[in-house]
Amino acid sequence: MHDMMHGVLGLYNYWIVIILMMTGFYTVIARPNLVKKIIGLFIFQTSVFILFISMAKIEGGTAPIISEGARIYSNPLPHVLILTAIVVSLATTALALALVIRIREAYGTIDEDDIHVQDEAA
Amino acid sequence: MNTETTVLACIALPLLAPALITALHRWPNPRETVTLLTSTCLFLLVYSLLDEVLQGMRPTLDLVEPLPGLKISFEVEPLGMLFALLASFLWVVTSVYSIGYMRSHHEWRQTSYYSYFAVALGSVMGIAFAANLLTLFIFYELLTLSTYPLVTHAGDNAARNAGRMYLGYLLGTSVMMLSLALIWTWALTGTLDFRTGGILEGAVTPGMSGILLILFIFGIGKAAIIPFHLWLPAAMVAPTPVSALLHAVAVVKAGVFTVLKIVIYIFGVDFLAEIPTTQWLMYVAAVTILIASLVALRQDNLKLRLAWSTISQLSYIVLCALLVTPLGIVGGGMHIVMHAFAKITLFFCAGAIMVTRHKTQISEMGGIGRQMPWTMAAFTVGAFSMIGIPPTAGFISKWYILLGAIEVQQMFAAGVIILSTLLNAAYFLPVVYAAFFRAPEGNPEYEIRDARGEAPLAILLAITVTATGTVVLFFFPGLPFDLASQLAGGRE
Amino acid sequence: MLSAHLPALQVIVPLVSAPVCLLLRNPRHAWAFALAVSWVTLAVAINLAVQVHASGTTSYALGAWAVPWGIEYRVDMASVLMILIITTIGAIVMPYSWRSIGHEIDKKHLQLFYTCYLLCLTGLLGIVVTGDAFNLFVFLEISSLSSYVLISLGSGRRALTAALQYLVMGTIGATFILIGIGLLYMMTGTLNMADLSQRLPVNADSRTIRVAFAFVTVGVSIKLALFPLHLWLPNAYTYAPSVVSAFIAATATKTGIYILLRFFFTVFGISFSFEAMHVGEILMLLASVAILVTSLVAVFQDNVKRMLAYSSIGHIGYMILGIGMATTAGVTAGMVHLFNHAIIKGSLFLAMGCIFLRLGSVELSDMHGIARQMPWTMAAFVTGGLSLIGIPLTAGFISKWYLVNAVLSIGYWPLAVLILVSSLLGLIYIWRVVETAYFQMPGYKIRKLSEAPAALLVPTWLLIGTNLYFGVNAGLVTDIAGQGAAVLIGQGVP
Amino acid sequence: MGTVVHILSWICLTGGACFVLVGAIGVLRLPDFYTRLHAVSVSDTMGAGLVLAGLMLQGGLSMVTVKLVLIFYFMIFTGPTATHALAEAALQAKLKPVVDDREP
Amino acid sequence: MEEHLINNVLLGLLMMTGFAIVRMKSLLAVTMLTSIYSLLSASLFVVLDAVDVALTEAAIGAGISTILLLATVARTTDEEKAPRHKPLLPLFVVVATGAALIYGTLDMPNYGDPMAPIHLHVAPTYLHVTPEEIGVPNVVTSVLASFRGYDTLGEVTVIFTAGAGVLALLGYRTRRRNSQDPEIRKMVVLRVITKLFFPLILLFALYVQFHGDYGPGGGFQAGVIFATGFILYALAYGLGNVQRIIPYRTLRIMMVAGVLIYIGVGIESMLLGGKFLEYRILADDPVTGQHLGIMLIELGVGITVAAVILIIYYGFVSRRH
Repeated sequence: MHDMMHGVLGLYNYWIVIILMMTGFYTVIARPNLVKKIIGLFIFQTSVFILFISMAKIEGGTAPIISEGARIYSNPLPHVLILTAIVVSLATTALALALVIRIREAYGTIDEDDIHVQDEAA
Repeated sequence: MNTETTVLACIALPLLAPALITALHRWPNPRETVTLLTSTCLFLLVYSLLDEVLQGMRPTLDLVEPLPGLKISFEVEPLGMLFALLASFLWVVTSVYSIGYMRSHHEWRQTSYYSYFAVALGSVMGIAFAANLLTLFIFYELLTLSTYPLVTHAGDNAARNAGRMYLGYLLGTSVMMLSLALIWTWALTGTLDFRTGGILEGAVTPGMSGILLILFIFGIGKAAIIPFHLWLPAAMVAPTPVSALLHAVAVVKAGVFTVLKIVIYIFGVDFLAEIPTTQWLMYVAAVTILIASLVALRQDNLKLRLAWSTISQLSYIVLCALLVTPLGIVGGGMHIVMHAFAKITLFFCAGAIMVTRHKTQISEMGGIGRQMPWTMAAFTVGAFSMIGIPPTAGFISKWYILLGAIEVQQMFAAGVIILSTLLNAAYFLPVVYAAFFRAPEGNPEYEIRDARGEAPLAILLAITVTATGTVVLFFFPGLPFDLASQLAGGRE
Repeated sequence: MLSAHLPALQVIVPLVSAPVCLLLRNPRHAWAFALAVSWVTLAVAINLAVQVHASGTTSYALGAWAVPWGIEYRVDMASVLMILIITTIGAIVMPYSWRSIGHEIDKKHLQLFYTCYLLCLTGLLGIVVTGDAFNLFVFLEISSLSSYVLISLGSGRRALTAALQYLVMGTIGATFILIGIGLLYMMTGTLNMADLSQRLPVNADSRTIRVAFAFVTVGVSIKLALFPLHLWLPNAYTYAPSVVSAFIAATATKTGIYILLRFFFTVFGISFSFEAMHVGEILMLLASVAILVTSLVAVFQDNVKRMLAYSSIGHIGYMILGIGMATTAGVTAGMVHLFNHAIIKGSLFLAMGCIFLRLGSVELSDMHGIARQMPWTMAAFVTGGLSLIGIPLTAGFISKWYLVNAVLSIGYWPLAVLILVSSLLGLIYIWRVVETAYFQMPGYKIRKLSEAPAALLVPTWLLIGTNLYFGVNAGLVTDIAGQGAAVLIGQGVP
Repeated sequence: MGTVVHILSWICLTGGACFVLVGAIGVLRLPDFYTRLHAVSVSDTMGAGLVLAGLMLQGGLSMVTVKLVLIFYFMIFTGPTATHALAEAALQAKLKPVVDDREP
Repeated sequence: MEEHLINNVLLGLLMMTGFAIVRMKSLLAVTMLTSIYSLLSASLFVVLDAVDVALTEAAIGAGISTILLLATVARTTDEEKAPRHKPLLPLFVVVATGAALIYGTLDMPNYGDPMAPIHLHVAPTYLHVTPEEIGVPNVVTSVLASFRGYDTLGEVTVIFTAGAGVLALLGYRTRRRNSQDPEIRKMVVLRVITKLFFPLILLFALYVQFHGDYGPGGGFQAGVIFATGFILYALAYGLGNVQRIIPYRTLRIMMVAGVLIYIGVGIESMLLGGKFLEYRILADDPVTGQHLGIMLIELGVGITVAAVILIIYYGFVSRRH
């Protein structure tokens, strides 16, 4: 019982992060609007970053910048990985949005269902 | 030149001829000359290998080895020799016939016709000389593909549908069953070579080998065993020379030839005798014989009747193979030759009638014998040989088959053969009768106007040669007999 | 001096030339430059292959930081096979691209096209040689992003939607992989694959590791279009420029399969992947369904490129089938088919490119009797098609042969039947093209066509030639694949 | 001394917090766009300003304070500019303010 | 303790924002919420000691991404149509995935547990080795630029790819100077303030660039901030004027130059007989070498990122409505 409570206390914010991830994921796969899809991707990825960063945290640690006085530092490696991942996500978003603009110009809509209809008609 | 190059030449020559033929597509006469030359040279080449084989030598040639143990290689053994001789000789005859036929019929796309014909013959050579299953398989498929254009030569929808059926049956069976059996054999034995006495013995349990046997026999769609026989009548949309050479000799005989090869060199006669399935397959063959003959009875189109009779005659050979006795093998080997000569004669005649009289239905052929006596005489010879009436070649092979059946106490098989002989008579004699003794119907003065109308010379020449061959082989069956018996005795 | 740096050079050469290519003013120079680079890459690859073959797995510590603190390049026989595939296809496709791409996309994008092509090459090679899980993710993204762009350059608006669809699914897949890697890191504290394989067995039975495994598998499966996650592939291959279809079909999905191999065998280890997680059974099931269904779908396609795309999904199924067996024979078969299918599909798409250049369409209904006008192109297509079906004397036969034998060796003979059925279906859909191209009367539009230029035919036939060569003399490929499989399964030299 | 500063800073912080709260309530309750802009400006000038002041008191004379001062200036400039730009935009978008035209 | 409090509050806010994003139909509002979402996560990162990440997320997530989203929405449409069919399958997929993940957390080390494997295996070495071997207080920078410098190269390549891609997709059009709509011209205050802040922002960018070794910051953040300065200027004075300051060709060269600087450092170290990106042999003293290398590659990163972001911005806004 106790260690279950302890487990819950130790893990609940991972669970919240998972819920956040799933919100984004849902937006991606459920919404026909392309911009909304891409926003969903963005949320999904950002939440994954939160997962990484929260695993790097050490209770009572400080930012991993060496300075006298501080003894415990949080883990720098996930920070590095996520720095990279953030840039990757920016690149993806930019590319995706550019595609959306072109699609809008070509189809006159950014709604997946409409586009599908037009493609079937063609 | 040494034997290796000869073997290579036998296969390469017809495969390369099309290049020359296509190059000459503007000038018909040189083009046909090329065909004639190629076929003649081919025959001579094959013939030059003969006596070595008769002396018991086995010329071999290894081409490539894609995977260790998996070779493309050739070996000339008696059965293959027999088949190669037959095919190459009849190609010469057919070329002569084709020239007459195609020109008087004003067929189109003659260039591609002759090219594909040559390719088909090349693959037949490959089948005949194949030293292992893989090689045989490759050329077997090549034969199917190269004959497709010939079958669909007419180019209309009917032809194309027939072509689809043709491919569907032949490729379907071979890919689904033959190749499976082939790979399975490899997985079991680690080799695909044709070895005297077979390779499966000891490697497989009789039960599994039964399944293998079924896969092999039915996988060879070209042998046209029920229920994989329908492609043969369908293929009759082809021009008559095609039907004559390919669907009386090359393609179908390639099928039964493969059956014989597999029975002798993959299973081995002794091992086959232990397999229970053999008996059942024999029944299937018997059923095929009878049903095909019955269907043939009811065909009014002459070519179709011939096609159905071919189906039944093929099953003779399968039956022989499954009799698992030397005499049976001899009979089968000889029947390949005998039936080939007779059947090609019959097709030639059918073609001749079509060209000169534009008649395809038997019911229209009353009295045609008086207008084309020579042709119909040849037809009669062929028909007799089919039935097995001396003095024609058919008698000899049937004789051996019966001997074989009786030797192994297969009274059932013997009975089937007798019965089918009667049926043969029943569907061939009426044609002969009608041709000679029934009065021609239709416009009398039309008949009178060209009463003397025989087929073109080239056609008559070809018909004569084959018909004579049918008779000659009755008196001098020595060559096929030697080869076949050497094959049967090959195990000592 | 250079030989010490080969693993790094393999990636750096295209990486450094991509930006340079963007600076070139004249498109023709950009093309020539990209051409030269892809040939240099091929040369490097061959040297690297020789080196690895001679002295076993080679490792290169980037920045000279010791493993596991730095990033390591690690090249074994499995990677060598992939490197050879990617660079060969690249080197053959480049000469082809000038005429084809010049015809399909407008002039002012050419430099960008070649830049993106080089970036794609970089990404794929980076994935293959790296020994670091996160570095793999980064280069996966490089290759993916550049291939989205390449696809979107295709003619017609559907290229855009195809690219976006691919982008969305691809990004989801990449994010899944990222999650998986994150969980792995969380449980082990390392990102280096070798180090991971050392530390995973300690807590292999933890639920986190299992989930990590699942996420990596699903993510990669999206990237390699494993049925039923293949939805992005048909459109992407159909509407991309011909060269891109050829290049991506031949390399990208293959690289995905390589990633799968790496994670299953190197990182998680065969015992965990196939005994604890039973991934083998699942994969073989999915693969069988994929093989059957997609071959059936392909039969009913009228757009030849789309038909080839579906058949690609089926053939990916073949490879997965081989991998799923987790026997040396199976994995060897999978990798042999990896190589052969790359060559076959490459040549087929190139042939379609030739037709698209002249005809402006690859619809069957437009191709009646086209073989009269473009004999060489169609001959190439037919040869490739035969190889796709697995007719003996072609490369396709070799891989099917290995696959069926591997299947029979573990006694799953129904799978052997399945493979033959799908070969038959393959025969049918190839035949549909053959019949249309050869045995139909050409229309007026067709009669005006002329044969494709040599600039397109030569590369196409180069691939066909390779295909036939490895059909009659498969020793080289089967050796490399066999050694690669041995290394992966852990019987080979480390 | 320390305690005094401490108390002062906390007063500033709580004061700032209150202003922000008021601003937030205003944004929710006020009838139309322009009036809401007022509320926003309250929270980001006074609110943020006081909070920053409080933090400076906490930081004492150090690098932190310098940075905070910079931030303070930054906010003083940006806040009004943003609000002003918004109002301009609203005007150009022909957004009518809600006027109470009942007789008193 | 109060750390936990802030943490939970932020997580709660994040959840609210997330749900709002799913529910709302107006894309403009959703865009704003997205920006808020990423700002919230940035502050969460600060609480979680990831200051560099926070800075990056704030600059990229809340800044650039939002601008791009706005540009897109402005060029496409604001309202979102309702999906045609019930999203049952997506719902199922999402629930399944989430369940799987939660199942996976059950064996995770607890949040903030110092005994977790990741705090014991590789990372401690970074913390110990950095001071003497690299001499950079900011361990994130040292890992990013030196230990895993190759990842960072890949990252630069990714952003470069994005730049090339957007160029290929949207192309670019040069606008005449002073060619923005007269409404903005009326906003004198805005324009003056912009003029005032423009240099400050660039200055700050340089600070972030070169102070990255000691505090939070580095090439990416600097590049982004640098670009934002110009974007602000473009907003107030029109694209044409900015394109006069930094024309497209210059950007193209910058974008290439940055990557080449980075790779150049690597190749240089190769030529000096070391491995690729082995900084320590760039100078006689390894630590100085490391310093030099890190500074150079951060510079390359900054240049490329700034250039690419501006190129992307040009591409987006120079597109007709």
